[in-house]
Amino acid sequence: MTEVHARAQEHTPSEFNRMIPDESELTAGVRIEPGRSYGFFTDTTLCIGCKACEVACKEWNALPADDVRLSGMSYDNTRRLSSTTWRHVAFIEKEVRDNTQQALQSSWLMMSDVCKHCSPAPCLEACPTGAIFRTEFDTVVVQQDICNGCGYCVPACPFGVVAMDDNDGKAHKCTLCYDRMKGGLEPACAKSCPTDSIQFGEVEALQTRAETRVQELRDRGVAGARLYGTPGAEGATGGIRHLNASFLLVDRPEVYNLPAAPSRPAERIAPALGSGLVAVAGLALAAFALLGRRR
Amino acid sequence: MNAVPSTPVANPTGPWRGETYYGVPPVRRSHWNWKVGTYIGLGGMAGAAQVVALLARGRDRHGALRRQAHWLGSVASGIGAVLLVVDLKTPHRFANMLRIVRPTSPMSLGTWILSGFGLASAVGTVAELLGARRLGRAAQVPAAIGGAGMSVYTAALLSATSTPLWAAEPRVMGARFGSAAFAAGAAALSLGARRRGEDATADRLDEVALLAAGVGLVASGLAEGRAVAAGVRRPALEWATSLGAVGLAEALPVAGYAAAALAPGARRELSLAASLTLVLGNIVMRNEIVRAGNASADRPRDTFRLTQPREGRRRTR
Amino acid sequence: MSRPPSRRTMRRPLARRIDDFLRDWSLPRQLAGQPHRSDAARSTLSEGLRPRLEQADTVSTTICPYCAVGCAQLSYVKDGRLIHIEGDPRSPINQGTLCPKGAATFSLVNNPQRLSRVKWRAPYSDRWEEKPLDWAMERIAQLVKRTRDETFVHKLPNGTTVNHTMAIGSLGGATLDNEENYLIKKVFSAGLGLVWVENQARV
Amino acid sequence: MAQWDVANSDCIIVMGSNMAENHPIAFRFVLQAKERGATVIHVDPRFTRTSALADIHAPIRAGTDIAFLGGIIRHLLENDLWFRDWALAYTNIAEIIEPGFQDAGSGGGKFSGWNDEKRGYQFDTWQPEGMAMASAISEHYLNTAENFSSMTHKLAEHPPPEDRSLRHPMCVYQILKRQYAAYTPEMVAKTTGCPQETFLKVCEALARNSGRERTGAFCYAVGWTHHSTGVQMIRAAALIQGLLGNVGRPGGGILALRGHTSIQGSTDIPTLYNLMPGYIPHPNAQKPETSLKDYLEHETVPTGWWHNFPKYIVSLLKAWYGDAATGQNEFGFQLLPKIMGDHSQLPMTMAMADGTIRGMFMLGQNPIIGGSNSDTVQRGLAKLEWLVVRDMVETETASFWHKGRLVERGELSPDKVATEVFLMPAELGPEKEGTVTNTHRLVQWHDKAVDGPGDSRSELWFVYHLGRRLKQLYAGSTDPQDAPIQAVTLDYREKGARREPSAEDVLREINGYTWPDRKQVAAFTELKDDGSTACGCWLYSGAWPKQDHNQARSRVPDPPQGPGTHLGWAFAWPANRRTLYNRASADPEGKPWSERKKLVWWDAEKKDWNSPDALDFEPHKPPGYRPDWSHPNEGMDAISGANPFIMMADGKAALFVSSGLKDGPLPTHYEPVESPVRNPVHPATQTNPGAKTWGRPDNPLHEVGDPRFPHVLTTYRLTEHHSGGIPTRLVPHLAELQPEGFAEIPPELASALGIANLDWVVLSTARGEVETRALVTERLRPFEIAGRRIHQIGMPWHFGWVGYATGDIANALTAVVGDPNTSMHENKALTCALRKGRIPRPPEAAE
Repeated sequence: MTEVHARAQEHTPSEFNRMIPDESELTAGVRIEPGRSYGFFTDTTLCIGCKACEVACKEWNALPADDVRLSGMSYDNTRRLSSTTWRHVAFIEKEVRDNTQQALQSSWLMMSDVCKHCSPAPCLEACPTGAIFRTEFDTVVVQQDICNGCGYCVPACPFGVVAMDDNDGKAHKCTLCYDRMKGGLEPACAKSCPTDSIQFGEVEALQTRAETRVQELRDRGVAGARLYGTPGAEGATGGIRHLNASFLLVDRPEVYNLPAAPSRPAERIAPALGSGLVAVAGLALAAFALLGRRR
Repeated sequence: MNAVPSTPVANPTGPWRGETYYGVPPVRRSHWNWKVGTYIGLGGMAGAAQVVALLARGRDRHGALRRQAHWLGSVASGIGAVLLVVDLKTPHRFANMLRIVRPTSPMSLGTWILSGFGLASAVGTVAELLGARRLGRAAQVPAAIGGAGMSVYTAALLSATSTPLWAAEPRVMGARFGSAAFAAGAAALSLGARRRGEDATADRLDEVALLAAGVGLVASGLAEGRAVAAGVRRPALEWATSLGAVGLAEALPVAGYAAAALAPGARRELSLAASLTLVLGNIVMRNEIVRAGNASADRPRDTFRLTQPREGRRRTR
Repeated sequence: MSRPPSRRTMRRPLARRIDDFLRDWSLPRQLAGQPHRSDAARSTLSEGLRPRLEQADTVSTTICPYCAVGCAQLSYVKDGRLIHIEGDPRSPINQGTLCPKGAATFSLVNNPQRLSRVKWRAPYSDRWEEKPLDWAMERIAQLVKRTRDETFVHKLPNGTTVNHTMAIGSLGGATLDNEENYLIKKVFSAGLGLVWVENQARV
Repeated sequence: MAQWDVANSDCIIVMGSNMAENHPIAFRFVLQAKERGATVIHVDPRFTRTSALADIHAPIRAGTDIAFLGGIIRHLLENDLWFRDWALAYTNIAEIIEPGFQDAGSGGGKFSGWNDEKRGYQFDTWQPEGMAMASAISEHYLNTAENFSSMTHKLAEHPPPEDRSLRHPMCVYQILKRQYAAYTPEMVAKTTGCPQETFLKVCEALARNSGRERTGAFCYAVGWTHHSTGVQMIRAAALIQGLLGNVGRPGGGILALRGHTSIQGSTDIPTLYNLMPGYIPHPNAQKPETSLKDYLEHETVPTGWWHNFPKYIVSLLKAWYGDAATGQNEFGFQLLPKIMGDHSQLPMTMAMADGTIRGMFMLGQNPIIGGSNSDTVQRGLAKLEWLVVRDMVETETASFWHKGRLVERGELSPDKVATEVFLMPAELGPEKEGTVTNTHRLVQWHDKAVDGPGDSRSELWFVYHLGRRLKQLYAGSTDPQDAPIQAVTLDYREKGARREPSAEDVLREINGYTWPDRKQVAAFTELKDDGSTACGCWLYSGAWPKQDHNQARSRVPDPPQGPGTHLGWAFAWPANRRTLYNRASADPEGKPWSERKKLVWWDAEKKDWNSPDALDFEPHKPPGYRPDWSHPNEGMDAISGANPFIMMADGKAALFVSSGLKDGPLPTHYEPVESPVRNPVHPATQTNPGAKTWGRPDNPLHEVGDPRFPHVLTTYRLTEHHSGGIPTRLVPHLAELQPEGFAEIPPELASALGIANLDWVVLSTARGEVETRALVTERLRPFEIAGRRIHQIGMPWHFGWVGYATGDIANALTAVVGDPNTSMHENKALTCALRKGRIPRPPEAAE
């Protein structure tokens, strides 16, 4: 949102007695309604690496600080997403070329990484207890009253997002602020992002906005501009139709620690079971031949 | 992480040339350890034992094999279930495993298979104890069906993840787990038969075990080879442990059975040794597969090699 | 979503646990045709989930205490306790956004490390002692008066009226409100004659 | 200019600031401008996240900003790229200066009028020919000829002489060409280390985006003010914007990005030694101002808005002393304390170290971290008799006696420190109500959400109740020296059990009201000089215009369709004007220079000015009004309808500043006090002649090119931490983002010294040594200056020993060195040494 929303005129006193209803309309221009699919589009060319998203997420979800140690990885002391870190800003320093760089994020790339809320979601498909489920907003949430810490979602995730917390024995990841969305509030990170690099909205609208934005950037000479996670782009491969949290990158996905062509693990069930049963059946036939006769 | 490799400059539009994000793994390893590895080994063996026992019904007039298979099924399921519950990070919610049937989750399917197999074996065991022969024989069919499931679902369990080593070749993984379980099942029954002096049956079981272990050996070789082709690069030490485990679980027993067949004099001792090696080796190999898989998840380049766009390399559909 | 519950071994009675299990059991819902990915899997916690801001009884507009950009914030209070601070979507400066420091204002204000008692250290002592607020105010007033009386210069030797004391100084504060700075200059300078009155404007 | 107005700029030069990292929300508007096609330029010694988002990054050696800006001025003049119509009409470019004037270029680096033993300039040769130009907050009386003030009265008789053809050798235009002749692109490259083609690209981008149809903006912060030539750096940008007509117009101007939430407020209503509220000069014992009459005589500028000065000082005295301020006792003028000279924080550090100061209040400030020469600050604190620290935790400043560098080194220990220390809990923003003034003069009220924990109280409570107790202690005194404390008024209502004084009453007093019936005045135009009005700060008049209307608490933003000046959102001083000098957005006839950059225009039928912004001009004064110079004209009568700069004595923007600045009428490049190289532009004058350097044993300075300290050191802030660090190092979610102190070291220097990423290193200067971790990065690159390869090292200065994120104190390296006009320190450019390893701990301390 670049200018103040018209509905701001309905709340002009300095102090009032309850939160602004459907505040997401003021902060993201989107009214949140169950039954529609919502997600993020992160335009890394607008990211200034300020980590407001990391802090806003931890403040809203009361996540503990962890690993207070200098990493030496440029300004990224957070290192990666974890059970207590659901937003992570990556910093990549490339050699500083001549003094006039290509516009937009040259020589120092920044990107706010988050759970991709994939469609379909490998973690959800792996979860044996139904703790991970698809919400009425088409987001993917780990229900803390069901999860028994089996940990199968952790190796299943193609992006290494969901993680087990050893303190409380459950899996945790970004919930796209499931509780906030129920109250008509924009997710905390997207609302806090100063430059609207993290944009919240309906997935289709975000995808069209992403397509126009990447084209506009290429016309302006940002050669490396590419989408990640929108239908047909890198990241939406191998059975994963699209990522509800998609990205616009200006370099190869691996530089941001993202796999170029991830695949949906559930597609490997049939081949494994199939060939396994064939092997067992074959051996069974042989065994029957050997064991069937009396002496 | 002191001397952190600085990210080599990537050409935005060019192919991937080994860039990583300061060496941070892009996927996460599972927390599984010996508990899950042992469960897979035991479950596969017990499952296959029920199948073999059913196949051997013709010669199993007194039902000794049947009783042994039922006992194996019940004990293995019991121990397996305990191992899995203890492995949970929130064990007191173990019952939630039976909260839902999720067709896309091998673990969900596996839980129901384990329950069914365990139940059938338990009914069989009780029937045997009470002498209800007809019930014991009837229980063998569901137990065998469950057993087949037990011996292969764990292949899907590992394949349906993003861990490079496990996800490299699902079909080969399936064949490897199926044959390894079958060999272990046959070997276990052979041990029982030998102990009961039923040498003829034991010989036939040895032949089944030899065949299965042979197929398993081929499958293991194929699996390791295909994993390298897919991009999994392991340091030397890890190579040693992986091949060692395969040797113990399959190569050695194959040699043992072959020697037993060729040297009638020492047949009993060689067969017992081969079967015992196979049974224990099977569990060791499963643990090694779990460990090596977790290690591959920590190597970013393994994942990135595996996830290059299709035209970059040949992959299953 | 409240703080992830710390590990609590559930020793609730068996009946309660069975009851909970059955209430959240997905199988019957699956048999009734609900998809396993969404409706069948939804738990009671998810069903009743609401954002805590809905319980706030007063929402006041505050200004971020950190830098001079002047982002407006909404402070949510329930039963006299601060429960959350977030960006104010009405402000033409930040439109609901906040930088990392602004977004952490709640953890600044609700910081367990914050002092709540006056501490006092006697000369040459090696430790703090807790003192009542009233005692400290009286003692500071006495010290100010004594130092001022001993060092006040009414007129310079050349007769110029200067009315100041060079022996007392005050630093602060660019982080303070205009009303506070106004009183500091009024009482300390115009009242007591301090000239060493400065703040972070030059730092 | 308002921050949201930056979105209307066509070219934004961020210089002397790392805006994306230290003012992220302000940078939001830079990116909005960029998306609408603006060119964003970042000129900075380091490649930062601002540079990453900019179109052009021009790397310069720390401290050489004036060389760069001087080069731009020369480029604009040589290629005639400046906005001639605007500058001729609205600036003093055509004014003719005294023939005796000599610019620094031809004077070997010094202007005419330099007086060696006084170490200062005489301003007489800088004046317009035949008269004297008084400046607004004039400190020009300190060293000028006796008849100076009488010469200023000529301003009311006739405007300064000018030659609009710009051919006269002593007109400002010709002086500018001579002064900046040396600042060729080659000299800029030689001095700053910035490649020539990058510098020329910046010049072209700025010139191309200025003029009638397009405007450019400068954004700066302490990257400019933390220098011994800081004021002149800002002056250089003002000069450029004056030449290009980028003042008072949408998207044009200079945005100062200030550090603290109300640092602008703490200079408007100042807790500063040299100012009283509303930029009224604090009476100075060294000036001939023994009476209110003398003071008014000297300080009142004959022409321009400042002519109303007496109404503001008398109203202020009335607000301070109430009934004790009457016509008979010069409204209490004699009660005011007089300053003796420079009492800023730098000399205050020395006064503490010398034991002059016996008692100190620290009201939310942490000088051990923020003050230069931190060890000397810590020694000074140990010399105090008593110290009152009011903060949220035991800060470094409160724990100096038993923690910190000197205690670790054994130089200080509790048994050796006689200071009686009070550590009192203080309330934070959301726990008290009141106003804070943001970086573009927006006075915003904040509500009190909750009470502070336990005995936490606001500074309002503390000063009010301390003042009340002292008034009681002095109640009976008949000694005349106690008259001030007896006279000062504290009649504010008390609220609640904690007896919190009403901030609303204080703001009403600041806004001003009639006396004695206390009816709020609507604007400073209603203030009188006869004692019938009282006003705490004339600039803030209008914040509380009516009895029950607190404009600072108004929360009505403009709707999306505009106009985008948001007059309903809080109060902006003066008189809610959002863009200062917005009259300049119209040409002398009152027509907008262009439709695209329209803001203010004359409506002939209505006979009044029209604008979506509050007009910063005299209402109803037609553009055609010209003063009738057949008779003297005082105050606003002397300001024509085509003089937008109503605060200046001649109503014009000052490209050439005749008085008011101690180090020259024009910006001149001087090397920082500690520099690795000689001054390439003016070899005869190495540093700013007027720079304040306290040469003392506890404040040693490095010689030029001192081999022991070969590298350039610059200090700066991080996004996740704030200034003194306490309010962020204690917040877990911020501490984990930047958990330890570090120094950024270029790879070439690091490999030369065998330093790997994250190794421990020691930085040292003559003031002290600090140990920290190395962050090896290519974003700091070496410069080829005068044939030598100069390396730059960067170190954030927030860290200390309190909180979750700790580190050594960068300010232990810096020196007490000050800008001549503002005494601002030079922590942005000094020299230092670097070595691998750690500082050896004394044996018994290393457990």
